[in-house]
Amino acid sequence: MNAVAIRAEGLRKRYGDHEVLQGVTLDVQAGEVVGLVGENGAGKSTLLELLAGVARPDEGRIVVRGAPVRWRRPRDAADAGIGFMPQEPSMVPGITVAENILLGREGAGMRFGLVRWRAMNRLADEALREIDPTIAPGAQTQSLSFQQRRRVAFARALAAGTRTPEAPVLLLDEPTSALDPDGVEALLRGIERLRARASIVFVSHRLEDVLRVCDRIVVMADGRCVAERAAAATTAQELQHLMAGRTLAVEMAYGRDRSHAPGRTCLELKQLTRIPGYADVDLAVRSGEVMGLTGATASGCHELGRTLSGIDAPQRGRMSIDGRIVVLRDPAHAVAHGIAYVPADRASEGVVGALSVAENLALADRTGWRIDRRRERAVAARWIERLRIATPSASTRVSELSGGNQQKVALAKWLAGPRPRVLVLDDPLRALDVRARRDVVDAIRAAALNGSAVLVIADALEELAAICDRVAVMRDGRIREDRSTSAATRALRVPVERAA
Amino acid sequence: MDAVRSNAASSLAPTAVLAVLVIAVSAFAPSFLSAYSLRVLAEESSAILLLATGQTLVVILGRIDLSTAAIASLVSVLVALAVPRLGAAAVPAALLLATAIGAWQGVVHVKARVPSFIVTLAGIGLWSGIALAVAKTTVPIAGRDPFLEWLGQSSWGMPHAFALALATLACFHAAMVRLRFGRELHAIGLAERVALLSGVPVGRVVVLTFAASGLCAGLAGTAMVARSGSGNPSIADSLLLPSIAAVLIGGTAITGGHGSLLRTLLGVFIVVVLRVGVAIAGLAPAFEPLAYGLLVVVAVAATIDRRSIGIVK
Amino acid sequence: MRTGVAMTVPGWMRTSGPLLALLVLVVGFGFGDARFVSLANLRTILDSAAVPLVLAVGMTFVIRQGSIDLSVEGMMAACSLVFALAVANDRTAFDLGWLALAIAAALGAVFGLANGLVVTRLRVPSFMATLGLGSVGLGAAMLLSSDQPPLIRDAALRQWALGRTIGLPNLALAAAACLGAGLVVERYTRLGRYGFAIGGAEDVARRAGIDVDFHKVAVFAFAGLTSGLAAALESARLGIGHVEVGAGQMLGAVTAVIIGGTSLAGGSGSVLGSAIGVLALAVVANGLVYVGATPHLQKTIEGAIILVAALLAGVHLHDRLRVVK
Amino acid sequence: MTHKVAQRHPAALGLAIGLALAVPMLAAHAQALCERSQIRLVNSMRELAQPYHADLNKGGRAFARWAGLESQYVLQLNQGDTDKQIALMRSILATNPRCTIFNIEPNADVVVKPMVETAQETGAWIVTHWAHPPGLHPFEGRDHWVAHVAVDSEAVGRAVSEQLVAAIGGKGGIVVLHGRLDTDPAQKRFAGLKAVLAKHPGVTVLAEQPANWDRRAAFPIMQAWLSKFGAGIRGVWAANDDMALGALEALRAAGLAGRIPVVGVDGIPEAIAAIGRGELTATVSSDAFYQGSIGLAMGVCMLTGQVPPPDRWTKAQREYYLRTVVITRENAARHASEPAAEGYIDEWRCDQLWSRSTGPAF
Repeated sequence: MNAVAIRAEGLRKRYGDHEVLQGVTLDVQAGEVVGLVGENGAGKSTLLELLAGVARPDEGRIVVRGAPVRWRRPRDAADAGIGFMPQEPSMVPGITVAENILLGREGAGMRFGLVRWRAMNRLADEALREIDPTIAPGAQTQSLSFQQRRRVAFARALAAGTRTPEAPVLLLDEPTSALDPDGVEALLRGIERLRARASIVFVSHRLEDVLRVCDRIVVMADGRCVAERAAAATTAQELQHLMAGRTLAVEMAYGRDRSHAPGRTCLELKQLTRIPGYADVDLAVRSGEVMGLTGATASGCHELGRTLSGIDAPQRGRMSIDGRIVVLRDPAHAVAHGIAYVPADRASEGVVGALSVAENLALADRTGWRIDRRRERAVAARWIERLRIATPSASTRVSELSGGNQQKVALAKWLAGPRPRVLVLDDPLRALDVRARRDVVDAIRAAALNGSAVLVIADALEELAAICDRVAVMRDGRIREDRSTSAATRALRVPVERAA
Repeated sequence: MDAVRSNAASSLAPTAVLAVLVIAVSAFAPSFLSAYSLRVLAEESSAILLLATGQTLVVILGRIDLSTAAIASLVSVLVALAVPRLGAAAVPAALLLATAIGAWQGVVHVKARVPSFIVTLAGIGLWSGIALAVAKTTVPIAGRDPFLEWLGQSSWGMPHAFALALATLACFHAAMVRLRFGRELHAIGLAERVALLSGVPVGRVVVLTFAASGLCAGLAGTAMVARSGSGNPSIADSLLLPSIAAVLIGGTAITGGHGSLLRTLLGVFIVVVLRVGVAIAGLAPAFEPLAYGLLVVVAVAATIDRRSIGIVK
Repeated sequence: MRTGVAMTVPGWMRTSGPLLALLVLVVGFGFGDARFVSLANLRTILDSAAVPLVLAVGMTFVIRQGSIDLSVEGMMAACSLVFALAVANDRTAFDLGWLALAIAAALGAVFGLANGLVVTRLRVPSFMATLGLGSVGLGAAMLLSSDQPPLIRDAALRQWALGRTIGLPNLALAAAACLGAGLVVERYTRLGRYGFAIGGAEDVARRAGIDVDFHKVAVFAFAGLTSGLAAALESARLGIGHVEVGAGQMLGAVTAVIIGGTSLAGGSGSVLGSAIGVLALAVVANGLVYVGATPHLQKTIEGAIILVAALLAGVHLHDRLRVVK
Repeated sequence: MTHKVAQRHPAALGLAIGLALAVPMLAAHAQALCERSQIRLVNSMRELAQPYHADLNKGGRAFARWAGLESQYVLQLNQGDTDKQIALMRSILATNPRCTIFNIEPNADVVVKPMVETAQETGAWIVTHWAHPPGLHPFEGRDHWVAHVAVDSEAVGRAVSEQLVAAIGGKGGIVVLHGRLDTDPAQKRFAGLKAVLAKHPGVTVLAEQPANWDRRAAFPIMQAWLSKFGAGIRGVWAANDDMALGALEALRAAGLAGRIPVVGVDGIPEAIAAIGRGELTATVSSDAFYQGSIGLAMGVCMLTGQVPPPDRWTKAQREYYLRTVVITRENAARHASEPAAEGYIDEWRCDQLWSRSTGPAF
């Protein structure tokens, strides 16, 4: 069977004066898994949105199983058996998992506007079983972890795909970003299980994942498809080269300033405990040092991060900064103590979308009553340049920037102000392309060189290896290993994967 | 100031609506544009403008303050009662109290995590209740207070109360665009979590804002005392909805974040013209509420800044 | 916790706050005057809670989808007049009896429909849309009432409205039925479920292909229907079609809904919670009369109690990142 | 302000003084201040939904028709919005103030001072009803405040209270429904009740609650009282008819309608009907129809010079109490019918303007 499941023909899409897609043509055979890679802003997400009926193409057409189609709304695509998993979290908190999975296309789950809970849960469960049987269809969505929600989103895409007798088409936008190792594993296995029965377009920055599950890999750049390789016949290096136009291994980013010597202990945790979350955590980060913290689901490292940021109070133990014990009342109090926190969910916690870049950068600066616009502009200009933030101007709304650049703003906000004593970053490299990744890593190292104690929380050990002097691994809310990265990269891969 | 300022400055729609209204009314009643009528409008605007000024800050913050009118009434009573005893100190004292009341509501809202709607709703009961308890009924000002007398007069056809209102609005507007406070206000209204995690002392800003609202309400109450020469436990009650309407008709989003005091100024004029204009235009009084209601809807439909308000709730 | 959503509580907990508030109030007043907890008085409370409850049911859906309905009083005024003029009365020749009830409800629904259309088509925030249309309703009512409010002469209707069956006030039973309907709509209909989605994450709902505007309009219409019904019941019990039949009812309904645990931001809450909120407010009003609070301090006390009730209702929620507006 | 008028109408002043010296009042002809065609009659009140206000309007319009000025009759409704009542008055005065006469039913007594001041500065004329803030009087140099037609709310309160006391045989417990507590009538009417109770120690107040003049608010309160005091309630005192009728419906629900005496104030048709049926005991009417017209009548008489300007009137003519009538089962029938202009023509005549005065109100 190698009929074309879905085909994009010369698709063009323009937002404002920026043409995001400049005539993209792409075939996906039935039962084929196509990887779609490219830097941020290459147009991958836009392409998927057009195929999924979220947006309409300005030019070009879409052909599904031989028949040209014109989606009026996402529903149409779904009805044609095309499942879409958007990059940004897309769950409604107040309703059940089953409702989220079937939202807007309940099929047998609703008759004559009446809900049939049993049928609804059964349908949802069919999809969930493929992805994560541990999630109950009847559970309230807001009670799920971020990881679980991503899986529910995948299940939602699958549920849509399996509505028609034909083989489903699944469009997955960054499904593995921000997932912990076994989350990724589960998802990739899901894809492999579906391989025979479905056609899948798989967008990801994690080249190793792409290489693993895809049959064919298409490289996009600047709104065009620039290259195409059989997965078997290419390597991560080649793909990166094709994407960025040159080789740059992340390792280079830190190789340079490995030499410097960290100073005195700055952040120190003793027996810190918050159940549920983590227990008896002892941790010491010296100023000038970059400490990595990793672990699988429920390892508690994200919870620890949120405690450091003053969001949740610990139940036991103490935290001290530069030897002075601190008890944080709230995030503002934490900032007052010189703790800067870059959250993982940048959209709803990292940046104010409706404010300009300059305003966002000034947000964390607590010096002075007045607003000094000239100074703000200068600062903004400096950091836009230093972090290579791609923005038309300093007065552009952050919401108009790509995800990677928003992340840069969320980080620069802290670097622009007075030097934070402790810099806590939760998953700072999530869904960043190689170049953005390097810029952010540089910035983090720079902060350390500046004398900040940096704590980086991430799920992928590889990412940490790129940044950190030391890495601690958490499991079941406790610190298990704590050693220098060079050792960590070799020795820790095992425990992390055992972790779940 | 970039993003926020840019959509604050775009007050074109409200201006147009106001113009249309004025022209329409004066077409029916040419005398509507006489110096006298304009002064009447200014006088009528003073109290509403003061209430709306405080309300705007609160609404930009994403909250709402239902207690403003009640506080104004309370202040009117207190001033009337206090003038004989405290003399010139009466007004400052009352204003101080009003500010404190506003701040207190803010504290309860922040510390106890009770929605501002409820806190200030309870405020209506508390403050007008206290006003009733201390005053029983209308309290004429026994004794003289130069400030109140000044406030009741007008020079060069400009009622002093209105001048006071304008000055107040100007001050707060300056604060909104010049001080970090203003920036933080918008940030909280737009994305409270981000503001919080960026170290913005959200609690403090909220309390300050409600205090400001209380102060404005106090000024409104003072203006009303000066006008009617006596305080009354329900003197300002009828101004609550018009003042909120003014804020929203100006184009400030009830969902918070977007808006400005300049817009509110226009909103107030629109509301006032609607209030009296419909009558002046000589419409049969029985039809007034009908016309008022429809015009309000039309006005908002015309003025609302859809660019900045993504989801209409 | 990762995405910083509010600490979640099991279903039964979500109504526990309001329940706690209600209990505290009942016990408190009970100590104030033992007769307060007498069967006779509980009956009285139910009776006085009937009309607010009908309103609160509709208001819950409106607030849950993130909107608000300030037109309640205006709609009730108009519906009350139409109802009174449609049953046997001293102004017109009509004598439609029970049919008038349906007419009033229908008129309310039409009003709600108008609200919804203004919000969705003209994209006017519900706060202003309903404020304006409420005033329209009030105006219409005044015209209908002209210079003599119509007195209801339909004896059977009056008897029913003032009477009891199995010891319970008929109005309370009607309200209970309304509550039941509300629960079914909330739990078992597309309208009810999509309400959560629209209020919780409207953009997601849209992307999921839900006809958001349609459901918003439908909810406003439903709320209007409850307003019409409430107006009819209130008029039937008072025996007159009156412009001020809804005075103060809107604020009461909204307060009840919020105390009942529905967030003004939308996406949460339950009709059941609102019902508890209504009862709490009814208990306050009745209790103050019972303990004979000094008239001059009454408003103050009422305000204070509303505050306390809200405090108790929110007692189980604690998360520094939870945004309360 | 006298001198002002003097400057404008020296003749009027001279003539008026002459008259004043000769006969203090009863108008021989003073100088007309306005062309009849210029005169504008403004009736300012709350709204028309309440029968009481409706009658105010009917009376005013009936007078205007009788005086041949109906085309110059203006109705201003403020929907209970204090601020708006003032704004409406001011806004109309951009033109022809000196020939405009306002008949004001104050939304709250606080509006009186600003409205009077408006009249003073624009030269318009104003007659106020009910009550004004203490320490404010027309005759203190406020020449354009033609008159204040007060209602002696305390006497009214006493009158109904006596009816109630009599109906319950001078002993037993009663419950009290207050109006909006911050208003003068609410306070004074209750004062009247207390005065009466002082004379009848047998009667005790079981409970009192404000119901804001509103029948809807009165209903549940009455219910609560019934469940609390049961048979202990011998009578119901309400500060106005609307609340009395609300209480009556609560009684009806308990099957007690007509069995427990209820009194109210205002004399609205519905209440009078209920009195006729024996369900209400008594009410007191200040005759809205008359109140809505008398102020305009005064204005016309004065502006047309059939009566000299107010500054020539006696204090007792500037501020006096209006006669009220107690309506009980005996005379209910007589007041049941719609008031008709014919019945009032005699009292509108310029020499009869004060025919309902019961004496000075200061």
